[in-house]
Amino acid sequence: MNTPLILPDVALAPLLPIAITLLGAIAATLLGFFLPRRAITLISMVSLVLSGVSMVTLWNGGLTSFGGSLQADNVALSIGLIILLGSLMTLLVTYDSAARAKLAFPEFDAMLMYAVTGTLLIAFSGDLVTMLIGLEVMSLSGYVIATLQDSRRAEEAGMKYFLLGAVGSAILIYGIALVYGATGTLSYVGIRDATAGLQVQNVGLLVVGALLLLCGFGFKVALAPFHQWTPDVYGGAPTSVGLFLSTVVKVAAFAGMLRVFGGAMQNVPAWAGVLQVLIVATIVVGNLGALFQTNFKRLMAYSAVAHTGFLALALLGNPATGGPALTYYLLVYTLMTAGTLAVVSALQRTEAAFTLDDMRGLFYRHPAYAVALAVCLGSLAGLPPFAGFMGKYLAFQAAFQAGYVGLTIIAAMGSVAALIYYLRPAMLMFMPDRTPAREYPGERTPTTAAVVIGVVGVTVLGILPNLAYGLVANPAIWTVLAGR
Amino acid sequence: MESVPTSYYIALSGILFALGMIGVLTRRTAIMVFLSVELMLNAANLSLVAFARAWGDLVGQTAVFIVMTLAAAEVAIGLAIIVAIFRKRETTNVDDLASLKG
Amino acid sequence: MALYWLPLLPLIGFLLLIVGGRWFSGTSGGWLGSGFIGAAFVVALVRFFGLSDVPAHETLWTWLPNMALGTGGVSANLNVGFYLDQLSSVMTLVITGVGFLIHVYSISYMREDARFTRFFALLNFFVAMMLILVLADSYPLMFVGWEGVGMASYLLIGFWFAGHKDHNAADGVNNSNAARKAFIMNRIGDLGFMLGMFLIYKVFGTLVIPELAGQEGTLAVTSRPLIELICLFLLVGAVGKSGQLPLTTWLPDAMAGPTPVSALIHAATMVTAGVYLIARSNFFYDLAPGASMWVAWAGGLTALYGALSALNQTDIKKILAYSTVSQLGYMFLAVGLHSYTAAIFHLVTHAFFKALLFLAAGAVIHALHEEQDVRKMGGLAKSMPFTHIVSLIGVLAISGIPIFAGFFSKDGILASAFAQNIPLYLIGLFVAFLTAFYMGRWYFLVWRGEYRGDTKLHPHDGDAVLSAPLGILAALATVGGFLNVPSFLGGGHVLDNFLGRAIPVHEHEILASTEWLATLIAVAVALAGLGWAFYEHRRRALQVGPLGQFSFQALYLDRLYTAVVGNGSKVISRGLDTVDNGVDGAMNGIVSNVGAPGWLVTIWQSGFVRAYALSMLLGTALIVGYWALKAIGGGL
Amino acid sequence: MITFLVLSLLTLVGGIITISVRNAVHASLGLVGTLLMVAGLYATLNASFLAATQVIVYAGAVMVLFLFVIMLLDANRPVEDANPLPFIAPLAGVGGAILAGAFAILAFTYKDPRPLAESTAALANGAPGPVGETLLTRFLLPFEAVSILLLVAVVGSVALVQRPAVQADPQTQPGAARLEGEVA
Repeated sequence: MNTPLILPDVALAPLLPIAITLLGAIAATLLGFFLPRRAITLISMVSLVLSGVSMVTLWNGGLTSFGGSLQADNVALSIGLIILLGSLMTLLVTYDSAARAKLAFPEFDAMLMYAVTGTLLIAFSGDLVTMLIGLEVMSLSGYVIATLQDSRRAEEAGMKYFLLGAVGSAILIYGIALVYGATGTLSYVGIRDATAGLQVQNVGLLVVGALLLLCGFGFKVALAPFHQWTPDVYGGAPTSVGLFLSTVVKVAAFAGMLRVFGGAMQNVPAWAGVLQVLIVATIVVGNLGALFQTNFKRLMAYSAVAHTGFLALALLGNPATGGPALTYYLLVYTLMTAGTLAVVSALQRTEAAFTLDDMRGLFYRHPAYAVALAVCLGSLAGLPPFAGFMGKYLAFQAAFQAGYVGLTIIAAMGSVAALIYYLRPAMLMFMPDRTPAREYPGERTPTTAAVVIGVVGVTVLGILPNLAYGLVANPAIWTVLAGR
Repeated sequence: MESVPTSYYIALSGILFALGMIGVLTRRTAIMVFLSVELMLNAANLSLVAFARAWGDLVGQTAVFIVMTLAAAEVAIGLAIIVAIFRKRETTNVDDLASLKG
Repeated sequence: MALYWLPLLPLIGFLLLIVGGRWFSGTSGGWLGSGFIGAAFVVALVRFFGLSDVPAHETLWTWLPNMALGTGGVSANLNVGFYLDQLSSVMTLVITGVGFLIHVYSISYMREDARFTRFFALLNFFVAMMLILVLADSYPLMFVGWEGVGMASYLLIGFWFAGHKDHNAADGVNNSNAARKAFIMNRIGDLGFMLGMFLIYKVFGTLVIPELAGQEGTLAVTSRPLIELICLFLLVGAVGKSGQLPLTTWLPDAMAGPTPVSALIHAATMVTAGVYLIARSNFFYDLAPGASMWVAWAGGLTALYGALSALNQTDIKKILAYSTVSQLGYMFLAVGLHSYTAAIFHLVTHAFFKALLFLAAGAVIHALHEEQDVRKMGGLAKSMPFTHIVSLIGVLAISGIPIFAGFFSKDGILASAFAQNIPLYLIGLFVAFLTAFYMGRWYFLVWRGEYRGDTKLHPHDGDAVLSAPLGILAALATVGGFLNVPSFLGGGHVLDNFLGRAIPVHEHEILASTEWLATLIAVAVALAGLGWAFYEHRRRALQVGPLGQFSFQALYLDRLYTAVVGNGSKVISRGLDTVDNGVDGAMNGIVSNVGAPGWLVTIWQSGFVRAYALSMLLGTALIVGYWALKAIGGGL
Repeated sequence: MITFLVLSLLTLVGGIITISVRNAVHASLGLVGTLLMVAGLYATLNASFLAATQVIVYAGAVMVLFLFVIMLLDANRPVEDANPLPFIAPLAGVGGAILAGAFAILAFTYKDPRPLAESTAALANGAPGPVGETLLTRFLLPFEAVSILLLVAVVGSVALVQRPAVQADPQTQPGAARLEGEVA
């Protein structure tokens, strides 16, 4: 019994991006006792930037560590950078809006940073257990930040999020258990190798495991019928939290789906067919729900649901085309959603936020914000030349090329219907209105910075998509989704 | 001692999982909903252990440790949320939380 | 001058006017906007005269990833690039030229409007997008322009969304409804365009038009059904944009916009984009006889539909709108029969005379203080002599009376139909007859007879800014036909030969005597139509035209859509209606609108967390249960 | 086999008690029973260390926490208000039955990948030593990452229960932080 313990290859370099954000989170936790909140936010931003720098240095390194549990390949790095961008925009927004949202204490920043750590762990994961832990770190922090505001709305939102999230996690874990039973391994590579041939022994179990994983992930990314928490949580939680949940958390959950379904389970039958059904339901429900919203935050929540459908479309494609399409779309989605919600956060007086009526004549009161919002909405609606068009185009094309013609047509029709509810607020803003300004009047420069990032990003990436897409377009990146 | 086939354990865990699910839907206080979730998690653990025996591989058992820790963390956060809400509303009835809708 | 100046100049104008709207007082914004278009016209002229047999192809920057063919057939990145050959050159001239005239006209026409500068910003935006559309070297870039003009059209149709000076609020709602209808019908077409693009890329691996055209080898061996399918998808796109059957109903409604908009977008340029798309894709359509037949028949039937609907309209612009539908049908008929040059020729002359007619109608509407009902006009020839003369020229041109532009272009289309497809020829001939009649009716009701309207008004010709464009367009509508005089009339097919360097010209072997006969028949038919109108005018029976209600309701097509499409989705349309109203402030109406499927979503979203859990768990149970059933059945 | 049957029967009974008994304390005691029986099942599956952990950590610590909160919030009173969602119970029954049936069917399609006797031997009875070794080799990263999770749980629950005071920012307007719909 005295054989020495043979530790796996522990390399710290690929761990660095996660470690830096974790350090930032711990710093926020501890320094919170001594420093004012804004200083903590600044420290968090710095650690995000440092983490981003470390990711850039790892680019094309293809490092792995911990026996393949951790993969710092280009997929992880590109999605990690998107996550950092979304988090940075969130922090910029909270920098000045947190006080108004009654969230101005260091614990909020700390939880946010923990959540970022969890999301990165998902993106970098090389096996199901690591992914699961990342997902839980992200979800638990998410439950906390959704509830943290001292208001009935936020508490209701947090409670719903937590209860449903716990059920979603349980489904996911059960799926992991079944997949383990069918393949005898938990690492992506092992699962892929075990399912590569035709001689898988317990196909039924494998398929159901995959489907349960799909349901669990479906909850995290808000695919119908697992989407119902989204409007309540995004709408009930403070706007900056809604921003974080609808961008960073969704990106991370998609990263997990990409790893699991695009990489490990690429050859498993049936999940693609089910995902197809879920996508149709999601697009229909998201768009129909958004049509009837008068509260802008809820409208954005339904819009996020609809976009989940479009995003998931890219998952159906062959990873060589679907992967880059998904990554590009996630980046664009993050920029435009964060930009839109940053405008809301800058202008709202209360967290119950903005009704569409409040937007009437916005152009005459805040021309710059109105134009920025119009750009973001146009991009969300998929109008060229903004990047949202390109993202949808690439996703549709990936699905079309993989042979999902009918689905692509339905999705394209959904995007047509979506125009109605995106253009409605956009039009309202430019209508003359003589009522006095009722937007928040105070200082909000950092939030404006986030808006600028979103608008500039959406415009530049729409005209020059290769700035981002060119980095990930190489198909070789996407053949090693599961590792090796 | 003759060994019980893995199938039996899986079937048991499946039924336990379904029971948990029913509990989530029919229990009306947040704590009880959450207890039902614990039932579901235990079902998953049970099947993991059963599969670990089937493969003769300790990975399954070790994963159960992780899941247990995870469940414990979830309990801590979940109960904190429940307590926080109770302080303001004096109720843990989940049906009372229905002001956000539509 | 680099090609990018063409769209860039109007785009700069748009940005200046939209951002700095407050700096431009009076009509200065209008002059500025017109100046940018004029400059673009100069660029177009310079490039026109600089054209050689080798098309100009200028790439700007890398755009879409992996969507073009590089060397050796590997996929390369698609560039943003502009492509100028004879076809696009003619289009740029029409767009900037006619666009410039209409801009100038609008300076006078829109002078009273509170949002004068905004109007010119949007017009400039439209021209920029239209130029991108025709200059694009690839389908995706063309699609960008395609969407852009749709957007501009949407904004301009609904320009008076909130009620115009002497319009009431209900008109504002109608205007926004018309705008939305146009946009949504266009988007249905866009769907076809997108699917066409996907399919092209899937089959050929590139979306660059010159590269596709150059792939004769690949094109020839590609299976016919695929090419037919591509062509049909593109046809859906073209049909939506050009208001052809069955997506035609938005175009007449689009007349809710200001008259210059109708002239520029819904007569001269944007609606012809579908014709342009098919002409541009001639290398596909030449290989797809089936799809081409569809195009031709869609065109022929639309021509007939438009003409029949125009017979009994009472709105001065609606008559012209249905006439536009009908004339676009002619162009589709021609491109469907592979007579691309004839179609483009008609496109050009139609741009001249239809813009002229719309602008003249605008002058009348202006003079009569927003009166649009032809039954309340009449006898205006005396009080508005100049406008009367140019209108007469327009009517003669569209009716196909010799020496005027429409005669030559319509004759070309009829000749190619005669050579290839007799039923379509007969339809075309009949439509020519109807055209002459309804335009005659329009003319007599507005200009001749007794004035029947409000006697307190004293209509008179517009000022010089309003009249100058009319005069220029009238001159063009008169002599424009000589661009392309057919050989049997001693002409040299100038335009055909010019365009022939870019797009194929399919010669038809018709005896000169036969051609003479066909021409004479066409002229006779046109004269008969005008004569019939004159006869009815003398009988004072014109106010209610033939076919009565059937024609007035546009063959009940709108009703049919409401009934057929609507019955299935009445709820949806009711929902959309409510949303429409929402734009105009009736947000609360939504709350009362229970029953639409969108409300099912909101009812489903009951707020109870256990209900949400129920959907999750039932979803899971259904998915898992289904697969368990399959497992029992041995399906796995 | 008999051990299994008895244990599984008791497990299910405990589960049913958990989801059906009106009194919350009784229900959680039902869950404790289930957890103990599951621990027994672990033991029959050669997972001795796990069985012990289940008893100590899960049935012990976690459930005590639950009971404590139930007592604290006085949550063992049954809910008396009218059920606003009467349709849920039957639907839940249907869904649960489908799921249970599906899993049961699938379970009996399971074919062991290797002979049970052989694989049982490879488990080394799930003793602490081998389990710990797995944890520190193949599960090193998850093992480390779980610490983040626990940290989140600690910080998060403290922050939730003891809501930190909102720090005033220099620019914040006094009235602006008021939230709509707030009852003091």
